[in-house]
Amino acid sequence: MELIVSKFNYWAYIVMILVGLYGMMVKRNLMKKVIGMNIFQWSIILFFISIGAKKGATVPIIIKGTEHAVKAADYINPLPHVLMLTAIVVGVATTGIALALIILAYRRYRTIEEDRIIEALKKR
Amino acid sequence: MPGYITLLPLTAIFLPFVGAALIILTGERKPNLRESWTIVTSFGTFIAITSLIPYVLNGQTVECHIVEIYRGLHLKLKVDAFGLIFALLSSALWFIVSLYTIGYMRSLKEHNQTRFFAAFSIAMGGAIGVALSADLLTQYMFYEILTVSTYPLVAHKESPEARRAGRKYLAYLMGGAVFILFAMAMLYTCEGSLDFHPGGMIEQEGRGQLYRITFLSFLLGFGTKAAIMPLHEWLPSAMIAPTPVSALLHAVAVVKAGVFCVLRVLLYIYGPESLKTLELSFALALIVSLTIIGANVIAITQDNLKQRLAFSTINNLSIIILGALLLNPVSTLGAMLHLVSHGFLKITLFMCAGAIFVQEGKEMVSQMGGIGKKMPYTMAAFTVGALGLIGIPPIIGFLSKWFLCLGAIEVQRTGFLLIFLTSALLDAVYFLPIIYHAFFQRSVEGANINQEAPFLLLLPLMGTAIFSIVFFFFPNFLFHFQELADGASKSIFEGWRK
Amino acid sequence: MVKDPDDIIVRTVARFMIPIIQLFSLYVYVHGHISPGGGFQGGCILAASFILISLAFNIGEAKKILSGRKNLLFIGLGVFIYAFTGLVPLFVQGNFLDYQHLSQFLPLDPVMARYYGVALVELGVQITVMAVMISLFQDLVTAGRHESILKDRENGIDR
Amino acid sequence: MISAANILLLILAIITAIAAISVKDLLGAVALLGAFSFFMCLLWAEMGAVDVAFTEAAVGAGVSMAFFVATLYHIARRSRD
Amino acid sequence: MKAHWPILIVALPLIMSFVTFMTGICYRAAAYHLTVITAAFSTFIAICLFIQVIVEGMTISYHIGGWEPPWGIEYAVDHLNALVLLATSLIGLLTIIHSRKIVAREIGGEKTHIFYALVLLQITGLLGMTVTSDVFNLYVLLEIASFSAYGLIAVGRKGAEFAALRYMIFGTVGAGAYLLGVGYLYILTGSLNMSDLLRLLSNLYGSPTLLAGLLFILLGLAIKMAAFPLHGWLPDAYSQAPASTSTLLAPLFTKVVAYVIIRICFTVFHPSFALHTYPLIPIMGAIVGVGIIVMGVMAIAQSDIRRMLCYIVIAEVGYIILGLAAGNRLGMIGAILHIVYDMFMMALLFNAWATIYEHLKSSHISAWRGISKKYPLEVATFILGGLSVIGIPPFCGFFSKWFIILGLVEGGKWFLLATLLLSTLLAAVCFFRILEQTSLTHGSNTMDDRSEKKTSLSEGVVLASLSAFLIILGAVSGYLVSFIEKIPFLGAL
Amino acid sequence: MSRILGIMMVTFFGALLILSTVDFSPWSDPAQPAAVHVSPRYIERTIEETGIPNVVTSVLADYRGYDTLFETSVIFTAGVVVILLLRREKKW
Repeated sequence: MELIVSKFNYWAYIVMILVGLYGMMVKRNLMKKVIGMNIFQWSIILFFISIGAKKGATVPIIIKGTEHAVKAADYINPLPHVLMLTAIVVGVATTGIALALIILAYRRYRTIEEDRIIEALKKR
Repeated sequence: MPGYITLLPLTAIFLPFVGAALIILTGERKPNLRESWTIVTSFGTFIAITSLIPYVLNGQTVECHIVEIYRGLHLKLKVDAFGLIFALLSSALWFIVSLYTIGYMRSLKEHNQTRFFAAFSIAMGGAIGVALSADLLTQYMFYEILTVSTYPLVAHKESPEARRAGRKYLAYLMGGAVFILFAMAMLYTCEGSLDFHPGGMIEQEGRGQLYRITFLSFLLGFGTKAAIMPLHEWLPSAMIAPTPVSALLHAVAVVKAGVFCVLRVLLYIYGPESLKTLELSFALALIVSLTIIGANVIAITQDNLKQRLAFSTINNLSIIILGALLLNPVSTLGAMLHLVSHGFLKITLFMCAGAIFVQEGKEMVSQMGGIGKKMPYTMAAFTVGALGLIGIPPIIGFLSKWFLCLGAIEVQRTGFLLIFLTSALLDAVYFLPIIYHAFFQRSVEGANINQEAPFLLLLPLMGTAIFSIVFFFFPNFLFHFQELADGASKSIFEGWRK
Repeated sequence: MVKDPDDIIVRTVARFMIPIIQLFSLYVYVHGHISPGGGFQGGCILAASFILISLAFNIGEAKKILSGRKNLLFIGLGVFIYAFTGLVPLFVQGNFLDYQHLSQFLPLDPVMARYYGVALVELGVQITVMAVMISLFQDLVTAGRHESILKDRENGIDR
Repeated sequence: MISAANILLLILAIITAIAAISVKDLLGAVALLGAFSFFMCLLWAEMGAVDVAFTEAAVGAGVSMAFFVATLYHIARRSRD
Repeated sequence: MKAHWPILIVALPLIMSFVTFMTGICYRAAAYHLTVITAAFSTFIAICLFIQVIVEGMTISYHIGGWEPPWGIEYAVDHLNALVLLATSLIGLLTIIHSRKIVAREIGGEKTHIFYALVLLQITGLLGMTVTSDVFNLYVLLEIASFSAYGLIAVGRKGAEFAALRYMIFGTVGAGAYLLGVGYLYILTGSLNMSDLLRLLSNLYGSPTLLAGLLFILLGLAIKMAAFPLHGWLPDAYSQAPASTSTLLAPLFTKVVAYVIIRICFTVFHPSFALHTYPLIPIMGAIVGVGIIVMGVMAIAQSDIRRMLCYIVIAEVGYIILGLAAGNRLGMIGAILHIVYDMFMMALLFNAWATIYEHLKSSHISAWRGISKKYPLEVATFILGGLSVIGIPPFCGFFSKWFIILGLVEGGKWFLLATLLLSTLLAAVCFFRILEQTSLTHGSNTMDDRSEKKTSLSEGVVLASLSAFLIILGAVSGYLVSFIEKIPFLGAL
Repeated sequence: MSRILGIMMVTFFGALLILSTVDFSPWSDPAQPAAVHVSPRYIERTIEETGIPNVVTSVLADYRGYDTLFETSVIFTAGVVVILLLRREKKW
């Protein structure tokens, strides 16, 4: 019980990652796959942000007037945030390309169900 | 020893490859030029190799490092007596065969001659490379070149049957190559080197089982090419190829390279002493003896002349290996000499078979009644070759078999002596009827006109026949085969590492 | 969204909102140094204003403000500004992206050179993000057929 | 220790995530994804990652949703699973 | 400029890709020339770096932005990646030159500049992955390379967009797994720099988190490099892609990711961690060992030659893992050698394939019957590449395989050795079948003289030089091995 | 087939994730390694080294500006890929 509560954050993101992964790997609708992909990526981002969290610290913007006595312990670790900004951008880019591919696939097969597309491909 | 000498083995190996490149570049447009490349390069190779004889006879070895791959792993060439014997044999026969090939291919107007000549050249380069390499890695390299370049030759006819024969050939030899690779890796891991050393290079104390496995795997590898009995299946199938290819396969390069490699492994990697202590020599000798008898028995049943010759080859290869396995200097000398004598005699027989095919279109022994009257010179040469292989003087075949038998007596292995003698007897059983048919039976067509083969075909086969008689009287004529073989076997049995 | 939303309220609100959104994006970019925000967010918001134009009016309207070719140029230009800013210090013995060496070109001390160097690259990010987001949206919403859809509209075909 | 608000947000996020991949109507799924992204955004803001939260608000709720909806315009809206 | 080579080799293709894109808006014809010049310059820099590494004999480190390593991003060129850089950029250059006509036909005049911009981004990504020494930067570069790969693949034949989408979903899982692994490493150490991580991780080797981190990284990279059970995306993606794309991607991408595995497993972690403490690499080797057999059989079963080559690519990448799994110096040398050699072999095979495909417009094996008379050079080079893959000695493929075999024998990994030898035979079946079809069978006359297109000079030169490389690389493998032996972590084995 | 593979992969992933979480340092611990090794310098010296109070911006665009260059390139790539795939226009 103690294990579950003290790391609730981590358990929660594990569930989210698995939900996303399930959507990507098992769902047959391509759109669902892309939605799962987004959930997957955002859960990883959540994980990274959780790394950065620091008890008793504030947002990593230096408060005016304290420039000469900045203590690292007062501010949240900014590095994961930076990394995750990049990851978000990668996520958007992935989404954009994936959606374009879905439009193309739909144009060709008139469906976005994976198994139907595979059938259509086999028939050729 | 002047410095340029070290370049000679390199030249000898690279000339055929250069020749192949020139042949491909010349192509089908200028057949005369293309064929003169073959002759020029084969002659050049021959000269390069013969000019090495004096140095080797003096007891020197000519070494040439190409590149070091890793500690103890080199690509390097070395000319020792045994290697030189094989190199001399194959380069000399290549020159002769190339004349014959040109005649044969032109008479039959074969297709794709450029590919044929180029692959032939590359195969010869591979064979000479096998002869002159100084360690297993280099030898393996040329061995594989030989294998791959022979494949298009075997399947040259491009008929489904030829392709099947080619596939079989490749399947056997590539499968074998994998075993060689494995055995080489084992050997290198144990010894840290792959160099040949007369009298063996391994130290097998405490690793007996390991070396037995390695030996088995070497045998499975090189044994395929040497056509030891359960692995011989590809050789009769490959008879579908044009006759010059058969000559190449049997007498000059391919199976000879297999036997050569087996002998290298037996005498230069393992060495007589290790073979004895590991109890390998006797086991292998039994397999080989079975091959000798089995191949002969099968040969008797074959009606196709080329098939019969193929099984005769399997028999003779095993005789060579058995000679080396008796592990004494005399029989080893005999084995090396038999390498030469079988080369000259078998090539004569094949060229005769090819000439008959070109002239009469006949392949079956039963159809050849009275052919001796139509083609007297060809059949005379054939007689020389057949008698030589049986072991009747005054032909070189007698000489080599004599030494083999002497060796068997010396080590008091009467069983193996009997094997040699039986095999000679069986040889007679399947060769003599051919000769009898040819000369003393009525021709089916009944025409007694002299219809001799074209000059370009006749010259080489007469040449080899004459040579094999000359070698009986002067075994050291021109090539010093006997001296070289003597030196090689002495170095093996005196040159223990310890 | 490609259909003409004949809704006067949407259009009026959009007309009113768009300049505010654009101003806000500029604010986000400029204030990125001292508060949350920066080139990426600014670029997204700027793109959102164009998306809003496309939604409220149509793509043609958005293209009147920022033509397709210009947008393409901006896609490359933004990253090029970034990368080129990084390349400049190489000419004065600095390392790649070492903005403090910009002080040799600009009347600034090294720390301030870093400050403005960051501003410069953020500008590059903003331009590219804006242009890419606009182009992505337009391509997705028309499935790549900008022109034919606009032509259809002129001919009164409702797709 | 984690605050109650945090736990609530996490649970909501999980629920919306599961809903987003199981709803058969794709537009609904996309809307739920938007909600998920919004909860994420709140979570990050709560953890002090204001920049990331801001970006997520601009991207997840804004541009990304616009892309999804724009795509849905061209394809079948129902999903079989 | 000499000091800036490590960054220029990556930054230059990057910037030039933007420039190519922008000039292409007005003037499309320049795209090809800009790309070739850039690739040539990258190759030049790679040669210079290679020489510099030989001369100085130590790691060349470059601090981007002037920030010292654990804080800023570091680029480092050592003996390991100088070699991979050289091979990657050289093959990139040759392939771009080779595929000029093919691109013009497949992509069409309007979008060639975009295609070339993506090609440059691909090269940027691959070179960057090779040279970077920061685990997160590696992630971003991996994504750059992957994204451009998705785009390059999706413009291909019918079915390409679906293949690309599947590739993308697999790839995203892979990249996500890699990112998670990096997150674990970051949690444990707080650092992202590779050499810093090596130092910090050394007293954490018992932690399950660390194990999971490495597992995630390996999982992610295994997906990206199409290691056996996770290879599902590759055959579709590469065989549906345009010919010009598969010639670029197939030789490079998987091999560079294999290099990344070596870099992570043996320079971020102590070499013994993934080999002995937790035998991750040996386990992976065992799985891949089964895989190369399966892939060999699959390759034989294909009737489309490009698809067959795709399975060969997977099998060949498997050899690299086998070499690593041997867990000793010889196997490692073999694996590194194989990365470089396999790039060249695959480049030759795919380029020769693309040339023939351009002429015949068909990749089906029956269409290749008896074509060697018409296209002797192309078929000959294709066969040469095949012989090298099988491991016929004078060609380079033999030497890398030989070292892997030595490593496996020394390490006593008999099962892996057996799979390797067996897969050699399977490869032999594949290529000799093609040799038989193309050269030892009479061609059907139906397709004769339909396409009278000639292979252009530049294509011929590329093919000839690639086949020359196979022999030259085989001949100099001794020197390459002594170069590879200077890699620092090999000393720890 | 691919469905089973997918479920297996999800299970594997989940097991791995749970295994790894066991010895995380407690959430938001100020003394965890991630908080004390590299990042303090960014916070403490951003003002004197770059003059930017928003540490995220200074790390994003300066300390790790190279990542951001590639981040932007990723966006560029995405835009370019979509143009390459989708856009069907005669003149741009």
